[in-house]
Amino acid sequence: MAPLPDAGTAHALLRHMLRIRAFEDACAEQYSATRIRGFLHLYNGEEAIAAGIIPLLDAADAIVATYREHGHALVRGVDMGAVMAEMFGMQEGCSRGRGGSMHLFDAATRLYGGNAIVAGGLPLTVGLALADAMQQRPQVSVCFFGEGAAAEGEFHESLNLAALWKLPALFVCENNQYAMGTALARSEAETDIHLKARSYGLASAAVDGMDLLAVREAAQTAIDHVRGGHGPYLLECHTFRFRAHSMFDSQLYRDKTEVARWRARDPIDLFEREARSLGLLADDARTALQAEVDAEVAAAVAFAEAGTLEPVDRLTHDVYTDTPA
Amino acid sequence: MAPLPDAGTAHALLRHMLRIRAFEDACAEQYSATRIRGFLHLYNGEEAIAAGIIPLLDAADAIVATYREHGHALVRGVDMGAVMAEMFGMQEGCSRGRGGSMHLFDAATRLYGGNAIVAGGLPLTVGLALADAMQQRPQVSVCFFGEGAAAEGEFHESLNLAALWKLPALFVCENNQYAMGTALARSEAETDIHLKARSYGLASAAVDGMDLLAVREAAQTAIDHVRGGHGPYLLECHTFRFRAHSMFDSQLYRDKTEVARWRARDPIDLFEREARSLGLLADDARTALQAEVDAEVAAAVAFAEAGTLEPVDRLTHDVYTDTPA
Amino acid sequence: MSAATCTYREAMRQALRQALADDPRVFLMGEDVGRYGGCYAVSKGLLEEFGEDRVRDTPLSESTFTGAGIGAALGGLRPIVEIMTVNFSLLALDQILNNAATLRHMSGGQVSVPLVIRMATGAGRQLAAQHSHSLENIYAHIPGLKVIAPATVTDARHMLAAALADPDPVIVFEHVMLYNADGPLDAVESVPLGGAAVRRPGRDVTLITYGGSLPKTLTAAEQLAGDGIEAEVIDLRCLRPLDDATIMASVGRTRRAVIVDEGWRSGSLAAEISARIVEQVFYDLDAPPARVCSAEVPIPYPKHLEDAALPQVDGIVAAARGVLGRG
Amino acid sequence: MSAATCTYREAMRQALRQALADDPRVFLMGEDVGRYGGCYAVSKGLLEEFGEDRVRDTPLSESTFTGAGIGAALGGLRPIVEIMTVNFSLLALDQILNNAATLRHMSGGQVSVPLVIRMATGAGRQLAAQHSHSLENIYAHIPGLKVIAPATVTDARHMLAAALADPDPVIVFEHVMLYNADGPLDAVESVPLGGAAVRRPGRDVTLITYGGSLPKTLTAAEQLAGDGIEAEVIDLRCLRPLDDATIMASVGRTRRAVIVDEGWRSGSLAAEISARIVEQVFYDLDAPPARVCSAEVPIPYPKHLEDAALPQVDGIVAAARGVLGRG
Ligand SMILES: Cc1ncc(C[n+]2csc(CCOP(=O)(O)OP(=O)(O)O)c2C)c(N)n1
Ligand SMILES: Cc1ncc(C[n+]2csc(CCOP(=O)(O)OP(=O)(O)O)c2C)c(N)n1
Ligand SMILES: [Mg+2]
Ligand SMILES: [Mg+2]
Repeated sequence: MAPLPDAGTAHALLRHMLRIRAFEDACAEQYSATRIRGFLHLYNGEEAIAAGIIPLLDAADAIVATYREHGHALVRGVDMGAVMAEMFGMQEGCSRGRGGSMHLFDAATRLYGGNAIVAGGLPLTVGLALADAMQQRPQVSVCFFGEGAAAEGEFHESLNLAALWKLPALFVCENNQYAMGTALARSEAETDIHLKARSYGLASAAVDGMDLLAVREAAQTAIDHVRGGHGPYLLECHTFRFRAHSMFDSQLYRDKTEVARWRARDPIDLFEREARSLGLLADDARTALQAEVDAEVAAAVAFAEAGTLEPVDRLTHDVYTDTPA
Repeated sequence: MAPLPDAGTAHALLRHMLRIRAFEDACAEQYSATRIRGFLHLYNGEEAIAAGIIPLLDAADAIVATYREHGHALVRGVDMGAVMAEMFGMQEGCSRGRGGSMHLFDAATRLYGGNAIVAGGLPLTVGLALADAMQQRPQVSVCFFGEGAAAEGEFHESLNLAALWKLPALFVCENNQYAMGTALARSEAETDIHLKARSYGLASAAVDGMDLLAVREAAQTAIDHVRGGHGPYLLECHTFRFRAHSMFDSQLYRDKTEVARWRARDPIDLFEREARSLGLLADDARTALQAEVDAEVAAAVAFAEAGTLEPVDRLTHDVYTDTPA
Repeated sequence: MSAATCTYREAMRQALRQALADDPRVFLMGEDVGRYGGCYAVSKGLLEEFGEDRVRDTPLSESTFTGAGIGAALGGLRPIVEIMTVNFSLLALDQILNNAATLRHMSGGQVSVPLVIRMATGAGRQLAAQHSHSLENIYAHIPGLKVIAPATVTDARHMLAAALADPDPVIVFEHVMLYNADGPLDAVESVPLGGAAVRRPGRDVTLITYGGSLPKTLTAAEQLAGDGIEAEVIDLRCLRPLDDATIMASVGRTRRAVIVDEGWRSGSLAAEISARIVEQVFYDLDAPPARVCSAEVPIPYPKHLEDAALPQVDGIVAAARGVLGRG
Repeated sequence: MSAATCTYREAMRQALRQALADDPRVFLMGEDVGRYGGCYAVSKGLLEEFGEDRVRDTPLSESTFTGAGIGAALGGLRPIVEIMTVNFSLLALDQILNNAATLRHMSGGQVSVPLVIRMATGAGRQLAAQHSHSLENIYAHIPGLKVIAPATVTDARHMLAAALADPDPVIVFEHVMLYNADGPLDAVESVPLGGAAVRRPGRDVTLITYGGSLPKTLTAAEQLAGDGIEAEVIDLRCLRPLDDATIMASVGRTRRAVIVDEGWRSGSLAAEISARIVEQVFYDLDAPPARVCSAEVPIPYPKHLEDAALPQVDGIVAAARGVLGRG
């Protein structure tokens, strides 16, 4: 079990969440300004998951995420400017501008994407964990995916294979209640995703994904389990996206009162309140952090704006590794 | 719950199993005589499943099976001669000779194959059940598949979709302990297949697949459940194939004592003994039936031998429905 | 003949609405086709109009809901399965190839699979490498399937009915860049499933294309006309079977062909058309058929690279001039 | 150079054994590759020799164990994934196309996927419509993949090492009718991954083929020689990228080409080769390139229909005579 964070850690955790929130809001703005294009899936409301889990990982652990992965990249330590530049399609971006919002990569921190095929990242994670296991490295490979992915065959296959081979993989289901416009109960006959772990003899738990400390505690348990050689783990985090699925949708598929109910449990506010009541955070800490974060975001936007386009004659480079550079 | 069969039914059930056994043995012979080619997956040892379940179905119910489906076709009432002719590749075969052993079809009895992609039949079954449900027909669609199929993504997806939509589908897992050379425990982290139904809130049961009366009873419960509008059902039958996976394999992957243990529970012998002890079967019934069945098999082989090849100029017919006949 | 104009999306929605209204066996099933109204808003309003039984939101399970469509077709219904985009259709390709395309022949003609599978295809919206494929040739390669690519508003309005009337599985490709396109809705009752259309007559060179590349090809033909080059533009409409007669009649006359295909060049449908032209009218050709295809790269996100990866008007014009020896 | 003969299966097994012995990062994974020894007995004995860690039996989960191969490659290993046959590989095609082929480009060159995927392909064993596909062109269409088809014992023995040495994903097609074929094992240390081979020189016509059709094509060339027609036979060896130089040098000389490809005709690799020939050496051609492909049907079970569906020696001979105007 994770001990309560100390004041420094609490500060850092709040900072992670504020960075994500401010970054996502900036992305929305930049999308409206048509500097970001394509699909744009924002993480507002779900910050406590990435912030609760990723700081507990080792630098050599691996992460696979979805198209809704800005927050994961930021918490993992990918430079915010490089992430924004990626969304601007600039070669200073973390995927050289080629991937955009859905395909953030960073080999240095072992972030293996940004996978935009729903459930497509689970098998990759199994393989990354297999590589660690076979090479006797004490790493954990973490896969983030939405609850919509739990219906895909690869969810079933991957959990089985990981459990069968007792691989060091942590599967994190970010259950934000909707897959695009489809409510969980309209896509799953059994809506408790973590219970599906029983089909594979897999350890699992569910946690309030709006409560950063709860996520952190559950994640520590899960990571200890996996790193301790006890096989994979499925952690379901109940959460909610505060914005539309991708940049725009009319959100007719969900009720305003449902949105309001979840918004009332904003993970940033919840954590700030709790950390303050625990004496871990000064009353004005958030304000100060917010200013810091806003400045970082502004700098990231400026960095992206100053970015350059990859020359067109490099279009075919890196289709293969040996393409002339 | 199914009442004990009467004497006539017991007789018919034994006959079903004897027909399958004799037919399969004849197939093996004809394979050695090179009149049957390709893959040949025999059902010896598993007879109690098809014989226990299929006679309980209505004529308008639908069946989807695998490449190990001779027994299902025979019990369903497909003419034995047409099945043998199919294996000989003759146009008098039940799929006009085009399908061979793995692809027995019979539109008249709603046998929709003979599907040789492992787990490929499950989605089809979901669709057949959906068609019945949407057209308010009181039918049950039954899918037979091996325990190896339970690892495939389509197993997961199909059970979920069927449960979500409460479709009248019966999923019968013929758990014969091996998928080719892979023992169940080497492919599934959780080896109780029927327990996986919990992930979909699906009704399920496991039954001794060597005990025809037990299968029949469990199947009646399952069919009543499905036909009664209570949604799909997963029935796992524990069984064993007495022969190699396909015609030849060295069977080094399994122990002779394991084979012997299962062979000692031959479903035909078990049933004969039980039925006799219950007074449902005369002591000489089997001998008489065997003679009858042997004659039927001999006639089927003769029918197949007398078959004709589809003219080569018909090769491209029926790629599309409107191909000129 | 032009009665009115509407968008391609609206035409497709009208087609769906009519299909659902006309035949109780027809239903629509796929991810987010109901509450959400379709990922490209094509089916908006249909759930409200036809109810949950006829407009079915599915879980994320491409292989199974496609296979269920096949089973439902076997069971007497006329399913329309929507796979959001061709990129995700690979998850269902086993069902499409090994079941939908195969069951009839393999069963000796006992069963038919009257199934329609719609999917969006193509690039142009900066959706990057996992959302921008044009995999039409993978489907056009498969015996047992018919494959169509309505490129005009009128075809979008009417080809679905033709597909549903067909007793065999039909794949419908809808290019993502067409949905917002406005065009005339011709006052016709129906259009045939097969057969290419000459969208512009011309005598100097034949430009052969389909789907999302049709508007670009027509624009290229305009530009060529400004140079005194009269290009004939053929819209394939149906990618399997191909309408050889229309293609050969045109190329036999113009003696020159350019094929425009958003698929990756190697192994493309354009290659098949080139091969057929050469097989059938080799001795009428004044130049080898040219292909304008996508660059052989996963389509990148940024606009300048996406544009560079796809067939564009300039490239079509240049290829046409090239086969005319005026490069 | 011929030191000895062995079967194709044995050569492939030796290649696997050497790969496992030489590099601790290499492992083999797939359905029944271990205890069972492989569905075509290629890996028999390797489990006993290298243990369960290096020779991994997987559950029936094509998409996931292929995806796990990609992940393991990202993680520093050199996986060899065996998919029993190309027929089942469709279940894994999403992983292969959207991940293996794409990750490098999409990540801006940050990662490589050094993965080898082996699969059996082709017909001839009366396995009917769900077990007899030749889908090579589906794979050869995909940028980011390399695709090879060893057709000789020597290539079977050595191309795997070349594939493993390559930093990018390589698909290996092994035709089911080759496994039992005996042939000379040349005393070479290695063979290159790319590049076509001229298997028989000739001046009158170029026969271009690969994989399981090579033996048939060589037999056809023999028969043609009996008629005084000297056919050059090119074995493509690598289907992506294609070795245009070798093809064009030959066809430029012979001025006539026949392409033999077990894939279905429409949308085949043969079409791509035909298109390239016409694009590159049109003015050297005396006749249009001809294609000998499979009939466009799900391959049926009975021998006479299976034979009729596949390219055969007679058909190749006839096509060659056809392009020579001696039909
Ligand atoms: C295989 C596949 N099918 C469909 C899509 C289209 N799609 C993108 S996101 C999405 C919803 C996924 O929902 P969920 O897994 O819950 O993640 P969330 O977006 O809620 O974070 C869908 C249907 C896709 N990208 N991949
Ligand atoms: C998708 C797919 N993968 C692999 C195969 C090859 N194969 C045929 S049968 C079989 C074993 C299946 O075992 P199980 O489902 O238990 O059925 P059983 O043969 O034991 O009846 C395998 C691997 C296949 N036909 N389809
Ligand atoms: Mg979700
Ligand atoms: Mg089994």
